[in-house]
Amino acid sequence: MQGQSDSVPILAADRISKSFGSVPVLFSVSFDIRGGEVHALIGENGAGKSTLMKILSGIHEPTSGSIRLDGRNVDLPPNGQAEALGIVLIHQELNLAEQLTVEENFFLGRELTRNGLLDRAKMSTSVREHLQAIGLDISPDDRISDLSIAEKQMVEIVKAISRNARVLIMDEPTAVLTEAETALLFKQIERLKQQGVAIVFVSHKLAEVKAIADQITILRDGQLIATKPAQELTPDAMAQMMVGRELSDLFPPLIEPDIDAERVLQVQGLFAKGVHNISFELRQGEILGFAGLVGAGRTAVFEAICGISQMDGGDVRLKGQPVHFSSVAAARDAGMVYLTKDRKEKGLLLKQQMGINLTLLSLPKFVRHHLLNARQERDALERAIRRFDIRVRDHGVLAGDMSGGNQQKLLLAKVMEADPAIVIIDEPTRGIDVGTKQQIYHFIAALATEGVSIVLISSEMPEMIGMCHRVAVMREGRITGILTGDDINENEIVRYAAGLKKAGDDERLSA
Amino acid sequence: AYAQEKIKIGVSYPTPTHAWAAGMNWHAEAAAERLEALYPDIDIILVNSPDPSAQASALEDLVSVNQIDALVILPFESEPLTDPVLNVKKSGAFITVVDRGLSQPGIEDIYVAGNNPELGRVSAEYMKTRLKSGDNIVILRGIPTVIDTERFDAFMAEIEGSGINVLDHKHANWNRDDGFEVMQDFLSRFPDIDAVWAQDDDIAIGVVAALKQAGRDGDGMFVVGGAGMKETIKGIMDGETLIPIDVLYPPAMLATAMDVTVAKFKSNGPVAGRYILGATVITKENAESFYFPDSPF
Amino acid sequence: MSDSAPSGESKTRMPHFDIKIMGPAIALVLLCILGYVLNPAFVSEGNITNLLTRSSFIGIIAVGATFVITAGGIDLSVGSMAAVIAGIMIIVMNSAVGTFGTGVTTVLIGAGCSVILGLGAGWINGFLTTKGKIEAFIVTLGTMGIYRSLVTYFADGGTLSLDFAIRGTYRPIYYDSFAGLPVPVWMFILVSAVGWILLNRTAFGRYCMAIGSNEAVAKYSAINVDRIKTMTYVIQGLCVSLATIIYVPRLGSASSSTGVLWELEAIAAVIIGGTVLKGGYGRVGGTILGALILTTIGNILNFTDLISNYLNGTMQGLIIIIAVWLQRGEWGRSKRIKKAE
Amino acid sequence: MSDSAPSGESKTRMPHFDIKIMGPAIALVLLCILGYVLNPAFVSEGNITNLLTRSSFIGIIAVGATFVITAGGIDLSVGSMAAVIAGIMIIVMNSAVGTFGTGVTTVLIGAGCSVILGLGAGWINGFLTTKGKIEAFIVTLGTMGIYRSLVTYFADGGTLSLDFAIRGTYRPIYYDSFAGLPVPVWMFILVSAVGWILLNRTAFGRYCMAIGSNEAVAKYSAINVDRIKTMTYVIQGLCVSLATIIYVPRLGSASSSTGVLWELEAIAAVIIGGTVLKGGYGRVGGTILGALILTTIGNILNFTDLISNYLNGTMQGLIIIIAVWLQRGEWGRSKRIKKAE
Ligand SMILES: Nc1ncnc2c1ncn2[C@@H]1O[C@H](COP(=O)(O)OP(=O)(O)OP(=O)(O)O)[C@@H](O)[C@H]1O
Ligand SMILES: Nc1ncnc2c1ncn2[C@@H]1O[C@H](COP(=O)(O)OP(=O)(O)OP(=O)(O)O)[C@@H](O)[C@H]1O
Ligand SMILES: [Mg+2]
Ligand SMILES: [Mg+2]
Repeated sequence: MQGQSDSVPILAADRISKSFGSVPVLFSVSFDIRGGEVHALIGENGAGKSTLMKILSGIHEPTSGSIRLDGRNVDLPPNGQAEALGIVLIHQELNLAEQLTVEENFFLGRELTRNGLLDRAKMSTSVREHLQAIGLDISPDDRISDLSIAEKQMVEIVKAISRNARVLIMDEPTAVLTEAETALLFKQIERLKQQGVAIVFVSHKLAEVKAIADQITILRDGQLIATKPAQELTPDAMAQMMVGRELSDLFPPLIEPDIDAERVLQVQGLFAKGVHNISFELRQGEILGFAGLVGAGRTAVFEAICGISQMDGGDVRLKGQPVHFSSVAAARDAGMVYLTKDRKEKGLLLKQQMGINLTLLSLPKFVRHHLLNARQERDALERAIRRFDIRVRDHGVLAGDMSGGNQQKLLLAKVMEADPAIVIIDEPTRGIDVGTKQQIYHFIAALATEGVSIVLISSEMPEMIGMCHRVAVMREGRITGILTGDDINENEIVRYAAGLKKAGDDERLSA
Repeated sequence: AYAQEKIKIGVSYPTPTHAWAAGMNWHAEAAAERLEALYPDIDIILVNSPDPSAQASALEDLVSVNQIDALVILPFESEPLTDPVLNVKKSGAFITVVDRGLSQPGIEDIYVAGNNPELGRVSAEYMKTRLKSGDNIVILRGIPTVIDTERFDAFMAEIEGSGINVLDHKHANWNRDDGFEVMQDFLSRFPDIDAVWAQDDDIAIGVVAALKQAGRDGDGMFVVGGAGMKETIKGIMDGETLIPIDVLYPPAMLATAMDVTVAKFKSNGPVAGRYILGATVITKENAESFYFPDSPF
Repeated sequence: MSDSAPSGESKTRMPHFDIKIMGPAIALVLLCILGYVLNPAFVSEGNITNLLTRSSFIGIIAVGATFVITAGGIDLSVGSMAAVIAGIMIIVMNSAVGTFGTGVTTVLIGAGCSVILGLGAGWINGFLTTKGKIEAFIVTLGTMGIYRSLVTYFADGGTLSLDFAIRGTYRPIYYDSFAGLPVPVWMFILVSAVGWILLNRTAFGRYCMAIGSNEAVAKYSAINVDRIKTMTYVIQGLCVSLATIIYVPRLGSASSSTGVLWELEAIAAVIIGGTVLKGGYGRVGGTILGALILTTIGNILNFTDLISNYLNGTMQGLIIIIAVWLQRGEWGRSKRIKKAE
Repeated sequence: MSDSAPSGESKTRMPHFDIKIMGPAIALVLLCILGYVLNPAFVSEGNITNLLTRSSFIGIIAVGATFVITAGGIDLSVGSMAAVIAGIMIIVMNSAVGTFGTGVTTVLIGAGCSVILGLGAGWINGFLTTKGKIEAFIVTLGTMGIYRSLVTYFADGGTLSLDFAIRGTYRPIYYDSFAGLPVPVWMFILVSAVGWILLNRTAFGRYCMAIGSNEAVAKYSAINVDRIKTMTYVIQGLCVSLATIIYVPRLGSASSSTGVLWELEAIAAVIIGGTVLKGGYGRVGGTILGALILTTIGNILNFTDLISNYLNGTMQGLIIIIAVWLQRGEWGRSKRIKKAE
């Protein structure tokens, strides 16, 4: 397959530039995609990766430059019609109609019909086959709104794969996936590669990139930095080329919280939808990890505690005082906030500007004499942009038009604006570039040192291991174990998460 | 571009939303044309309004923009327009009120009206001549407004003590479709109906259609409408038995009022007072003289 | 415009979904029982036939509205459109009598004219909404006013009446029955069936839902959003013209009061039937039940003199609210829902 | 319900945004020029005053509607609500005359009663929508019917009239001027100013926009969605009651035809003003202009007898559509937008 790389590229971008209004985003970028090759595109948040991919699939028109398909200059048709030419894009923003079913989304725009009517049996069978082929337990009749983000992403992937593309462009397909699902995806990518499909792979997970890519192109601030064979680059080298400087350790040194530190949050026997008998404690200044497979119920636990969903039973104490938050506002006022993992549906108002999103959760803070203090809000925005290194060229940009990683930073900033004493962060580094990840990790560690207690829910194993003082592992709605110290390693976590080991197995664990 | 020397007469009335009002509008437009042709220095401005508050607005506009010398008004409703008409009066205009009297006496210089209670009473009187004690009738009323209530109350007062049973009364909103549907339901509900008071010729058309559909238009069943629609009058002339009579509520009353108002400016004698037009019963004998084939009503 | 329904649905899907399917049917059955209790004549064959026939107008129009609303639009002009189409049909047929006589030809000319007008009027609404990029609410509010005033103008403020000579030929379309059901009911059944297939069994129906659910997704799926949206208005126009074709022979007339408030009734039927006002989820079957529910409420109120006539509107309003509340199946479930959230 | 506007806006934001702000103002200026050309008396002081005063009713109601629509709701009941509040106010004041005389006390009792009723009626709409989880469209269609029939009932099918004894005391509220402007205009200015501040400068307004944009995000952002939504209906009710307080002295009466179609006018004013019908983006300033535009159209049509009265509706419809089209600023820009997308 390596041999094919010197053939004519299927799709090539030639000195593409792009501006939104007067804001330039890409500067004369060239990019080739060959059959049977995985070409990875990496770069910092806002570097222009998604924009370039959208141009290559006809969604955006380039401001200047040309696109060649099989060596000939083409004007790609807009609105996903490039699929007819064999170019299929998996959007970074999930591109599924929520109220429709999996099957309906799967075949949207290219329904199978017989005598003018939908051939539902055939479509349903086809969807089921495709889902099973990749090993997914999703029914074609499930409504998208009922699926988890990871499931939605898998549906997108399977949908794209099923389209018999010549060029398959995947914009951060793995951001919301677990390692197991990523493995499934990679198996498919290998298969497609054998079939001669050209694949573009955008990701911030550099180890993945190293594992799957044949060629790697690096973008920085809309400029093409380099295109190199994957063998020539280590993840460290990639990171360095992306951010343009040497990266020190990804994770900050862990400072153990005071052993006598106050137990700020005590949960005893919590029951809620999807979770059973949850008990744990959180000390001041501690970073407590919550690990587990997708759907293990980690999110559900904290949604119940923070007043987002109903609690069916159990005792929650904040600094020793029993509390029962009936609303998110009550939890926030008590100093506890929750950062959602679903930034599109639950996190940000995509059609509003950054500033409005930033202060929404902590708005009472900005009220003076019953009125909003615009200056204070503006200052907060300036501060957040600096503090979280939000890279936008125009502060008036709508949240939906920001790059994925910058949206995530904005969401983090929004939650921190509430000055929480306890913060639950659910998948905080989804779609974040390494450079920024490092900043976020240092930021979280600094918060903990300042005495903020943190619950970190994450599906990224290194994050758990590198950041947490203790890690609770959940499986099927129950806490199966709480790990400390050297027990926090991949092996242990996976064993608890997969149900191979339970807390009862080892007394020492029930902290 | 406005000629100050002209005598401006504003004519304000509700937007015709049913056939009777359209007939009134037709007569008024015909009168305006006739009067303007007859007297070159008379300028008649016809304005119609969809609701009382729009009519109040129209009055303001007639004064502030057109600077009228006289107003002929058929108020949407009496109460809401009393004050606005009073304001027009204060601007010095001559006031002619048509059909619905204002709720404060003495504002208008001339009052021209039909007679709603009389319409109800005359209809009931006719019912009594055709029916005997123990017979059943149903009533289809108009839109719930003062007019409807006056007609209905007078009808009920007259029918009282005659032994005729009023089975039920529902609003059919002076509308053919509603007349049809309400009558369909009355027919399903009451196996024995001897006559229908539909109060209005539009409703009557719907009622007749329902009767024919149910095959209950024989056996001396009859329907009394009202207002004087040309088709109904034509039917009476032709000897139709299902709608044997009609009770006139003259659609030309606005035109009459315009004539009288112009006369105030053009004749020498003093013009003032009240002109109450009767609720004439139209029968086969006199139908001819109420038949205007060109009118939309 | 609460979207509590879909979000509720998304959480506890299976049971809720079932209730949504069954809800309108249950509400209708309860209404019928109420009607029977108030007056047994309610279930007489004649009354049931009347009821079905009456539902046909609103029902046929509401089937069209289901498409418009599912695709995220709204059409306020349907009542006025029906009036002006009826008016023009009558004018055309009256003048065709001279040339083509009083036979079927003239009626066909009238019907053809109605269909062309309906398609045209629908297309205008669609074009202004999609290409003119004006909110559907404003476009159709505007055309509503325009059509209403045009029919008034054509009728000279009064009533346009069909030539008596042609009525005999045309009457059967409303008054005759076929296999025990009046022709309008057959038309309603036909339109519903076609509508159901179109919405649930064709790509077009899916496109409507996709557009109503998320226009950007639809666009990126290579769906011609503007064309599909325009099509929904054209279908709505066609439905209005079909409803008009069976309306005209009933009383043989059209006036400015024809079809007043039909738009609200049609939209209400659609929403009562479970379609989501903000688009993305439509149910033709529910719409049919919604139309029947609305007609039945009016019918029941004519069957009793327990309450003052003046309070008919109050009863109607209360029953609509209660019917929808019942069919949402939220009673006794508020707790569960809260938990699910 | 096209959301072309916001999506268009998001693409070529800066210039488009400006046009959206300026659009309604430009449309209004063009209308005024048209009025002046048709009849120079249009710009007479008397007429301008009339125009402003008339806009006050719909304007005040539309300010309330801006909140409801911004938060993703809709209220169809405002016209009927105004009628029933006016009716009850009159009944209350008439019976208060006996005890409290014909002075200011009685008027204040009437006004207080109006405010309480407005708040209550709004709360009912809000409660049924949020806690009852019934679509706002259905809830307010229901209450619309209920209120309309209640006023008919109270008036016994006729008209409720304010005691003439009290009219003298109350009249000035509508007919008197203060610093050159009639009292209703001052009320309109006050309501608009408060509304503008509330929507643009308080947390509440921000919450309305957030809820209209995405209820789930709002909920996760510690916003009490149900409470804020209910509040928008309560504000709408309050606005209706204020409009009623200045409406009653104008005509001194209430009947079943009071306030008919005000709901459509109010919603139209809001949408013409640039608020998005599906929620998430609201503009009180635009709403005020929208109300002025609607009133001016009616006013202009009273100024000319160039066209048949029957065609007023046609003109009105055309002007509304054209005005919105002009203010969308889409003319000649269709190409640019396409590219930007
Ligand atoms: N429609 C748009 N309008 C205005 N600006 C836009 C639009 N789309 C993207 N941008 C801007 O273009 C820049 C590049 O965005 P892009 O999404 O391509 O970044 P990215 O490399 O994919 O980043 P990430 O890794 O965070 O996804 C960002 O600054 C973004 O705000
Ligand atoms: N198997 C399930 N069936 C139904 N609902 C579920 C199931 N699993 C989770 N949920 C619901 O989905 C929501 C989110 O679940 P949850 O995602 O808690 O797990 P998680 O461990 O946080 O998963 P992820 O790794 O995706 O973040 C909760 O409201 C929960 O009630
Ligand atoms: Mg991206
Ligand atoms: Mg989770």
